[in-house]
Amino acid sequence: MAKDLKEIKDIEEIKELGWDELLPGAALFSFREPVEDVAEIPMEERPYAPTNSHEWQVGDWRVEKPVYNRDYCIDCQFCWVFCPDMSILSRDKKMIGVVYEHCKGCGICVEVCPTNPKSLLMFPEHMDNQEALAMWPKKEEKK
Amino acid sequence: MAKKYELNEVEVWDGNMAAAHALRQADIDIVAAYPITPSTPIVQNYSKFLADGYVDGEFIMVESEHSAMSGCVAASAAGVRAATATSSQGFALMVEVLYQASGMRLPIVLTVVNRALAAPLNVNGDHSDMYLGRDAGWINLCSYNPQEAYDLTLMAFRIGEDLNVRLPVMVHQDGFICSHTAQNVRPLQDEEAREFVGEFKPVNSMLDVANPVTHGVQTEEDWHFEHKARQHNDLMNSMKTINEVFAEFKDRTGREYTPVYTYKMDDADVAIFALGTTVESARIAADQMRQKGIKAGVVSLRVLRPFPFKEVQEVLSNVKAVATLDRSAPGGTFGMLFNEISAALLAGGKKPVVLNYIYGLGGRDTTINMLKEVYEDLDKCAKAGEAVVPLQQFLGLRGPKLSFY
Amino acid sequence: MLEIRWHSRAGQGAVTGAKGLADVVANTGKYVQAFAFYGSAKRGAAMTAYNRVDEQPILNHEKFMRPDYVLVIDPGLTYTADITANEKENTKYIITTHLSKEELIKSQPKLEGKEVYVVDCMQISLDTIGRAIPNAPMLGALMKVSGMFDLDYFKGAMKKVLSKFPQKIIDANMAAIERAYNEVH
Amino acid sequence: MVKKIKNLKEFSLSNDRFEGANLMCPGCAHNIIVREVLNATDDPIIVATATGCLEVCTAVYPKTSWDVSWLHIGFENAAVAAATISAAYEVMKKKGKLPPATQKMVDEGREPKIVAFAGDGGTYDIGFQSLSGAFERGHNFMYVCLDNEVYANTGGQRSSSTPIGASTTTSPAGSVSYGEKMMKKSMVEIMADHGAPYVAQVSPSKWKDLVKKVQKGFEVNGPVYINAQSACTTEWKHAPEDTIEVSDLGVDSCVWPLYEIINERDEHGIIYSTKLNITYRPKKKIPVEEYLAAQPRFRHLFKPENRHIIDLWQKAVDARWEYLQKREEAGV
Repeated sequence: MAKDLKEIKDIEEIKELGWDELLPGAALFSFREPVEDVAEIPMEERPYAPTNSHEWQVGDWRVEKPVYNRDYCIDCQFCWVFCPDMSILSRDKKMIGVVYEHCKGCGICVEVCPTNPKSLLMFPEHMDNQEALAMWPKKEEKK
Repeated sequence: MAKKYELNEVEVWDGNMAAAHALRQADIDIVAAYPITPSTPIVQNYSKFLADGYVDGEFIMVESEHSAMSGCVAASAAGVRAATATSSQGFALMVEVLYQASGMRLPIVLTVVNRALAAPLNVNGDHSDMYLGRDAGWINLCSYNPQEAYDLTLMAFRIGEDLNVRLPVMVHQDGFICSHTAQNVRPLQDEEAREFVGEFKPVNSMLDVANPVTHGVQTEEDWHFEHKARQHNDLMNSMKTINEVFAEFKDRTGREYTPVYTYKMDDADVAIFALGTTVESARIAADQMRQKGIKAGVVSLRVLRPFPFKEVQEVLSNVKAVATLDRSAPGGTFGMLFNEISAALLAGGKKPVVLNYIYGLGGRDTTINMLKEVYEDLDKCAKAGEAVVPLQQFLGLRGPKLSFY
Repeated sequence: MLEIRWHSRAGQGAVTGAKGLADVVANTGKYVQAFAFYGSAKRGAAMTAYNRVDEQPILNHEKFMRPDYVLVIDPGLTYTADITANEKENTKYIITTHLSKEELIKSQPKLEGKEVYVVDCMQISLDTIGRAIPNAPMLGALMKVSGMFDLDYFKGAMKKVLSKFPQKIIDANMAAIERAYNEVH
Repeated sequence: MVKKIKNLKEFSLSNDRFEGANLMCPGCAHNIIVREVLNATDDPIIVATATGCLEVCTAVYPKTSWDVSWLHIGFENAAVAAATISAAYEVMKKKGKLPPATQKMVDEGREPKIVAFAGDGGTYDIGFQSLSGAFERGHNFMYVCLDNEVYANTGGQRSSSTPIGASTTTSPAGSVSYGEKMMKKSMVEIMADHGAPYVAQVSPSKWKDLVKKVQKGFEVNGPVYINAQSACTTEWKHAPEDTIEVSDLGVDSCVWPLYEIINERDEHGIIYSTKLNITYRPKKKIPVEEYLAAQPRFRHLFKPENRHIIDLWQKAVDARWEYLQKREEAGV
């Protein structure tokens, strides 16, 4: 009998499905249940199906990670709009943080950050965020 | 709502007109097509039905057969009924997308008017296109005359769209010999046909915005095999549904279809195994042989895929010699029927003499006399208990006799 | 089984004629077949069309035929096409020509000793339909020669077959059928 | 229904319908473009995608990165796929057989937007026939070409979008070759000449320009072509963090001019006016050399024997910029 991929809770369980348990046609679903108006629902409230990549991780691709410093942020949203991986969490026009599960560490957010000093900087993956914040550079004087 | 098309109890339709009416009655939402001889009239007739208000939906005349089948795949994934028609080179251009259709499990109906493949270019009937697509994962139904082209096209929708099947279906008919030959056809009236085919049942429709679905995924080696296994399993098991639909159709019309077609096989010593219009011509040859005291029969596949392995074994269990007639250039081996029939027989522990005849390429006329020659060969082999003629022969060929093995 | 072979030029309506005949015959409960040989040649090329009529369902799909009737609807084909191919002892020929039967046989000696009928379908179609579409008059001539159906029945049946056409065209075809029926000899 | 997007802050209220943990390269411009396109509307969206990076990285079984219905059939048929989905939608709407949730959206004036995404290989080359056919037939859909000027998905082979002098794996620079020999194909004009009501060229770095054009495209009835510059960190060989900067260099050097072509059509589809608008004018037009220098795919052009190609580039870009300005001025 084919299993309803929407019902499977554990991603690991999907990986073990036998041929007889697959849905015909290899169709995949975005959500566990009908979502009438996706554009109205923020990601954290969506009933993602386990087959939605939102439920998976690529954070381990990173060598360096962006660290966010609220102190300097002006909520310009450049990091949000140019992030290729939907990893800048922005709600109600405010920058909240980085989704490390989905961030591949490309560094675009840092490059496009216009503040001085920048509100996002790349740090080694293994470094603790608090430690990174503690060593944040000072404002650069215009030369 | 489409107008009712007034139909006589008996119409004189060629195979193309018969298929076009079946498509019309199936109330297709999207026909995406590109015309090619000899299937062109199906597409033309259908557009005329649409122009005269006899069918709803949309006819999209695309810019190639590749796009025709792509359009059908997209429409079917969108959750609507889709169908098209093609032949030969057009079929060849579609092949890439045929695999997409079956892999995505989309119940598209494709009426194939069989024609030779170039080179040399030839617009006439042979089974090269049918053979090209036989492993594409589609259900393949074969007709021998316009009535059957009509019946099987209607049934194709029921079979492919069945929730236990959800596979695309091809309906084959011989180019010109069937497609352009007008014969008596007893159609169903529109309402009866519509009732038989039924409403399209969307599965994972892309148009349902509340349930977003991803169609046409990529699989790596960790998944591809399982999906193809699932697809094969469901295609193999579709025979159950095919038989159910055949049975229901018989109840409605009295016309009986079976996965393996037989004529006078109960006591046959020798048999011709062929596809398409030749099956009917072979009946005449068989009758004439029987007048000479040779117990001749005819066998064919109504369902080429899934291959009715057991039924083939059964029907041939008592014959002494069988000739497989392949209407497609075999390209370096025996014809497909020879290979598949021999395999079925061997697996069933039977060893009648099996001969292979390549015939009718590019529309070459297949006469009753030629078929009688085949029976003569078979009779010789049956009496000798072994092959006393070459295993592969070319039938009706000019020049020195061409044979192998 | 009754078998008919048409000799025509593409565009002269042999296929339509063969199909029209099949339609009429099918309405009487008989089984029919109508087909043609098509090449890639376009309008004007010589071609052949065929009818089979039987009391039983027609299973024979060979193109090979020993015709009971040979219908030649283009006058030139009497000389350029192999109109006597695969003939039987009693094959009947209905040939479009402006010549008398004797003149015709003289001009085409291979018709010598055969059952030949002549009718000028070309002129009849020009006079009645206004175009050189000699298929309908040939059917009228065939009815007379074969006795397959009486004229009134056949005209009635053809009206049904042509029902999708304007009245003017139906009338012209009826006139053509009737004239050929009366003129063939 | 046109979504109000006054500024970036307002735009950031969008709830993405494209998901993370897809398998695209870090810093890929494709993703940025897809986000900007999808977020330009809150109406339902249905997507068809050609074979290519975007396709192989966002729907690898058993996971999908799409929160909208999505279809991939092949490399050369994204246009016909999207076009036929559009036709299927129209048929079901006419028949009154749309799924209830979809019908509800339509009743609220929020008709689904049907979008095809394809790379330049799937657009300029192998998919061109299907694209041309779908545009000629006038289906109501938007086709977005993610133009990274190379077959990036398969290891960086040249396409007919690859610009002269680029080193690719099938037009490599070598001791006797400066790389790609042909100029880039003018896809925007070709598509405009199909009579499409709206055709535009965009860059993801100019997000507002892009979003505005996509919104315009969603509003017209008929096929819309958007040619999107898509910097490729892998094949243009720039650092992932430089994607936006490289894009800006393209725009500010006028290598990648931002403009639109509007074919105004009457109710019979007869075009009565064609207008070309340049939508972004660099304050200071920077030399092409700066754009080329930022991408190692052009590194070899800076050797003395290849400098003439840089000169040629500048000439070609200037001529084109001139041409666009003339067309704009003439209103044709």
